[in-house]
Amino acid sequence: MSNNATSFLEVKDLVVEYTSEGSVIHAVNGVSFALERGKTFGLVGETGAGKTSIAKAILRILPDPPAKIRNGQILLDGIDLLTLEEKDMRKIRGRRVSMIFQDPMTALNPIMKVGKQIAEVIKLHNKISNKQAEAEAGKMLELVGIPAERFNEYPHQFSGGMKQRVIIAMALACNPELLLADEPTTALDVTIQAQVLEMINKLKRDLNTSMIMISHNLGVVAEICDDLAVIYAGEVVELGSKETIFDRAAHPYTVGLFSAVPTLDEEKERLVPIIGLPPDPSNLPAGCHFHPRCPWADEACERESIPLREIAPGHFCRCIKVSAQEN
Amino acid sequence: MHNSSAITAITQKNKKQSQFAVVLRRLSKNPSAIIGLIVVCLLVIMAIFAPLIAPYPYDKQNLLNTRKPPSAEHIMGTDELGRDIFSRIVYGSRYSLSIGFLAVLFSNIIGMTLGALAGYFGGLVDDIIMRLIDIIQSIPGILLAIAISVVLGPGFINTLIALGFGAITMACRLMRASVLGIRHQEFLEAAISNNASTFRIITKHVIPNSFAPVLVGATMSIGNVIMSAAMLSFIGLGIQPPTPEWGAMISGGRALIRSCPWMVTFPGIFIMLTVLAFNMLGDGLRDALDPKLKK
Amino acid sequence: MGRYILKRLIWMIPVVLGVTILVFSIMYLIPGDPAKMMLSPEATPEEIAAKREELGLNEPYLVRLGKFLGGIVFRFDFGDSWVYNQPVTKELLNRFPRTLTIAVICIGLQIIIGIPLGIIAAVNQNGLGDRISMFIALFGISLPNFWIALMLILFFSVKLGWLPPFGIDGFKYYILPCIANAFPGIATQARQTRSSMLEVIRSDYITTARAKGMSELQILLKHALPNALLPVITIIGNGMGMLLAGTVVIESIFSIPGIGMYLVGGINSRDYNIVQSSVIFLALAFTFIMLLVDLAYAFIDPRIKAQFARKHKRGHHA
Amino acid sequence: MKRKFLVVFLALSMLLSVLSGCAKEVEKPVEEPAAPAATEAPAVTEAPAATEVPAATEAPVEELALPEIVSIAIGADPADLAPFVGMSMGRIAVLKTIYEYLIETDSMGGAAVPMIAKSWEKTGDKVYKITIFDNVYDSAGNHITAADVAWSYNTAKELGNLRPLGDIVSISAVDDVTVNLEVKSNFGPGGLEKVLSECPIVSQKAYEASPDGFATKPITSGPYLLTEYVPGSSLTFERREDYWQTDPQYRTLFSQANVKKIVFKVITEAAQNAIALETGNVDIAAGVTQDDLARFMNNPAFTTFNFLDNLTQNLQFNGSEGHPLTNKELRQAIAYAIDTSAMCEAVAPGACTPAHTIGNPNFGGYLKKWESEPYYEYDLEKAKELFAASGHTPGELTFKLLAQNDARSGLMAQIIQAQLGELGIAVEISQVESAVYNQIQYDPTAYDLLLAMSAGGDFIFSPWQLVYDQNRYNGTTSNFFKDDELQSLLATVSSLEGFNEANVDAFQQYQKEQLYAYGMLSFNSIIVADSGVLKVVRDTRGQVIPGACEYAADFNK
Repeated sequence: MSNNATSFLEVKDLVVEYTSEGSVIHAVNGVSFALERGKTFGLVGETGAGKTSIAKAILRILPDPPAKIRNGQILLDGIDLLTLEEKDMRKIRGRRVSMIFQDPMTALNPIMKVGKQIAEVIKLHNKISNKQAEAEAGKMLELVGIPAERFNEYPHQFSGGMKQRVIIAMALACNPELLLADEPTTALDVTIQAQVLEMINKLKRDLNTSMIMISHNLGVVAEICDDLAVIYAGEVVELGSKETIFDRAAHPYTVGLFSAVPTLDEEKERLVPIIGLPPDPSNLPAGCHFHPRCPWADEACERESIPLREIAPGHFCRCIKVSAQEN
Repeated sequence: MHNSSAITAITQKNKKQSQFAVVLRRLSKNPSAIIGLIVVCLLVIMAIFAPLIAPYPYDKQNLLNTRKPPSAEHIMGTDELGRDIFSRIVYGSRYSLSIGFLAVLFSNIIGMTLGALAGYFGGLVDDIIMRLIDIIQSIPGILLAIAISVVLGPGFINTLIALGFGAITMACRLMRASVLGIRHQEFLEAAISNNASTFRIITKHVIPNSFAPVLVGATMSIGNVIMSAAMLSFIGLGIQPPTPEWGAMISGGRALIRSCPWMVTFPGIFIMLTVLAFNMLGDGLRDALDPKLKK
Repeated sequence: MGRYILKRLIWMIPVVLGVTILVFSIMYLIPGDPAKMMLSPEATPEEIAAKREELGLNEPYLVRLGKFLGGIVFRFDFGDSWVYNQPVTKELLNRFPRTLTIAVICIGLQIIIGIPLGIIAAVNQNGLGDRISMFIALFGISLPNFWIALMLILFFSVKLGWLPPFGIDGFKYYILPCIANAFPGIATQARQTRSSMLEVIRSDYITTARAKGMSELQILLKHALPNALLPVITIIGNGMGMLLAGTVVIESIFSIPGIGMYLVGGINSRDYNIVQSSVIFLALAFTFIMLLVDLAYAFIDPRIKAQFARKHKRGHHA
Repeated sequence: MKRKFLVVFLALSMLLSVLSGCAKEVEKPVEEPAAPAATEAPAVTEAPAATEVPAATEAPVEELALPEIVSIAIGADPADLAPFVGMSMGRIAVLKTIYEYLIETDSMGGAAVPMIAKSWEKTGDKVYKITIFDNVYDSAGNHITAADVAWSYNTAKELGNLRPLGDIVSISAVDDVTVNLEVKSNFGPGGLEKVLSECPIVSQKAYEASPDGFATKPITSGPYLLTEYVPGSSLTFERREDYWQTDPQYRTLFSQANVKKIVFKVITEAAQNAIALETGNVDIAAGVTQDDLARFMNNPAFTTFNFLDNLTQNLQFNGSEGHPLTNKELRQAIAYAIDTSAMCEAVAPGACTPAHTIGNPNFGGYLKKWESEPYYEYDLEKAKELFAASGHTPGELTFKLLAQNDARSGLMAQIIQAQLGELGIAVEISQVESAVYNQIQYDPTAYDLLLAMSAGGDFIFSPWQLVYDQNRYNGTTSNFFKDDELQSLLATVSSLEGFNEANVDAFQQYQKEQLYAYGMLSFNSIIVADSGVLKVVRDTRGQVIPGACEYAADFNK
């Protein structure tokens, strides 16, 4: 997959580190994946696995310091975003690549009218007057199902779901080619989650936008994504099409994730949680980072780092045990 | 969809017990806080062991050797009465530090109690207490201190009360704010539903849980109090001679600032060092205690 | 909003009343006899007694308090100064502009020096700029202002001869007092701006703005600063109150006849009306400034405005 | 040259008038006060010559030579400029420049010269007649008559702020220029002068027309007109060209008006005095701190004038019944233990003189010989002997020392504390604000030792009266001793008949032996001025009269 030259977005060997109080936190450790135009790619994993860091690394909006992109390439249409001048990068942010943030409650400037916040990004990337930008912003509001009259209201006057719509409107305002959706529904009520998700999906289809959907929620991923990667401790542990992963989950962590999720269609005796805690990212276990929690682990797993290997066409997995089973 | 809540539930377990350790660790990683802490410790040691450190008694006069610049015998020179300035500074740390500590302690005990009551009970109690605080706060602090110290007369305890009085408002407001912040949290409601007495709830639950901001505020205000004490001495109020309080030493020597600068400079440096140290420590504590400021 | 202002203005009444009673009681308790202070040291006990009678000092506490309050409420009369033999109100109005001038210039210095210093520090967090500006700020807080004042005089007036060392004959005369007095304020302002800025810079909406493709400068000016200014405004308000009174020392060093000197003189000569009235005046000014601060807050922050509206509604139900 | 001559002329003419006007009423003490004596002695013989100088030719020369402006620092705001209110630090500094009085006393113990009053005489028992000039006009053109004088005195007496006026029974105008004064008892030395020189004379009409009773804009007959008063900051005076006293023979020292414009500047921070001088903001300053003085003394751009203060810093013992300090040996032991010369050097090096009584050579009647007599010079051995004789043992006594909270009092208190420590007496210092000090210094439970400053009027018995006069303080001295012999000696020495060298010395010897109060030292007040100021003239309260000072021709040019 990584050598597909036609890829719209290609992330190669991305390494992100944070320095905190003297210790180095390995947030992203050599992640690679690719995304075709118009497709949706899912990044799945527990909180703190490094998914958001990947997305922010693509936009280059990681807080620096403490975060640093140590290595890797992020190719958008063949151009490496990581080597771009900041000035050129600014032209990409919000215009070609935009992002929907996890928490709509805090992602909006509390003392700025919502309409203005949308108009701001439009004005920034288009040579139009303020008035035109505001008219555009009104249209965007309508598009996400908010009456344009609420243009002059402030974020605190909106509910969580409405705020997320505003953020979506903002993200889509310049008709970006790539949308990074970072757990867009996590902070929302369950009833609203479906609506918002559906809306994102629809808009994305209508505007033919590529998307990276970040979620720890397998249900969400199942609904939207074409391909997905399972992230554990900053590494891709399994990667493949949605169907492959959902039907033939290979990595013990992926398997664990599935068994921790209650499903309506399958009667399971009980949920099996993954035992133990995610590893301390500043002090990752040697060998397979998952081995302390892995039911299959043996000495071999601790010995050396495990490469990501293609266990079936288009299905990659980072587990020495698995490679033996499959194929 | 309950997704991975099982995982996150486990991760929260250790959070509480290690909080203190976390604060200490963060503090130890902050160089300016450590410098502040070291200076404060040195000052405290100096105060405790003053008789061992000071080469002369602080009130030992030598009228034949007055206003001498620093020399080998008197490393910081002598004052108008021929007393050794270094010895006076060393002994002075006892008064300046204890005035700082005790005035802040006094104001914080009263302020925290009032703040806790106001925040916990709300309603009328809150209104009354906060109006009182408003009243005190609308009289500028130094004026209040001047007026009170005139009413009470000079002396250590009186000066302490005069200086502490104005600082009550800050402790009270901080306490009230943090009590309001935790009032509706589960552990409190659990305690209430367990029929614990109000006093017990306030002392066992409310105060310990709102301690952090008050502690930071208190550390910072020690410096301010020492400064205000100097200001009081400037006006001629405060501690009685021959007590070598630093502020009094400065204001006593300020007319000599040009001919005998050492008489003002050395106590000035020590006041500055002390205030600086407490502020640095306070800044560090604030950063360490504030979860939001986590890097 | 208008209702809120009205309500706040009404709230000022009990606070100022409380201040009045508090300061009146302090002066009642204060040792030292004004009658004795006014007469020569050789005055006989009879003369002193007559003077006390004339000043109304022999009346009971409540009667005196009542008369004082009555004078203020019904005639806006704070009484006469015994030392100046003048209505206190007149002298206060003469002096207030000087104290206010110093306070306002200090606030100005705080804003134009303290805030940028704080921003520089926050933007370069833990960098050299941060460390230098915060060290300056800490020093500013740690130096006694009378010491700074004397040093400034020695340097700028005596050594360089650029500025007058004391007096009130023009703008030039206010420069040194203002610098000396503004030092701690600038330092506080810089520190507050820094920490408030740091908090804001970490906010999600700043990341949002960044993701929009805005430049750092645009983000700073359009998003970070307005938000960071909210707590800074409170400091300005508080600082104003402090400055109004903190000029006591500065006024004394620079021989500026402002309210601070008037007040301390009043305390020393036991001129009760001066002390009471000056404190009430300062308290009024302070509460009024705090009201302005709250209104400015509401003006900038729609959430606070909404709260006012809600409070107002709740008031209706109650 | 001519100016100098003029001054001599004026001094002489004043003396002449003194001799003619009032010398007959006051019997001079045998011992002439030190300072005035020197100038007065030659005057008598040369007086006739001086009067021959024609005044008219002097006037235009004087006009040309006048310097434009002099600025002088004062330590406190005068606050209220009204004529009849009480004294304060700030007021005494400017009153003599603002107002005119019936007479003027140029120096302590010196005689008075006519100002508004042309002459005064005793016309009967306790009755005096005062004749004023008939051409006294204030700056608003009001004619000041005898009625205004009587009104001024009566108003001031009623207000009760000017202490000497308490001795007046009645004062009334007989005609336009004559006033009759009746007093409670015949005056002792300096008594009448005190009454006549204490009350400012203003026009009743002008006073009543003033909205604030002259508090901010007094209208007076003085040679200067107050043109601007910024409370707390400055007072500006301009020389009046229409000053009423046109006869140079009668123009007093204080009404010389040697400069066109006077600006008093309030300087509240002592250290600023030196800076104000150095930066040229003021030309004359009295409050220069001890430590700044050294620089001025060696600086040719400035002249320093050294005057002895009227105040005697003294230590008073609590003599209430049963108090340990009623023991004479103990008091003397304490006095011997205190090293006043060392105290002088420490507290105000070079500007301090140890005392030999309560009072100093400034006061009329002071005897130079006291300075060569022993007065408890520091002697620790003797102190210890006396202490043992008093029946006390070291460590047994703890005394509370009450003092005011100024810096010098603090230093003196600490020295006393340390030195009595040598004797085995523990001292607790209690420094209080002056308001509190004034309140509690007459409370026998407030102190054991009192650090006091005593001044008083013109003659040496005046500071004594302030401490010892048992008629003033409910039958005891101000520090609670009861001593009839002391009182009778004091009564003798302060009477017109009894004020002579023998009686003065008798009192001194008695008080020295009893030592109810121990005179420790007097400070010098050092006035620093621009070197263009040739002579500084002060009133009896030690305040500089800028209009009377002499200036070089190129002063401030």
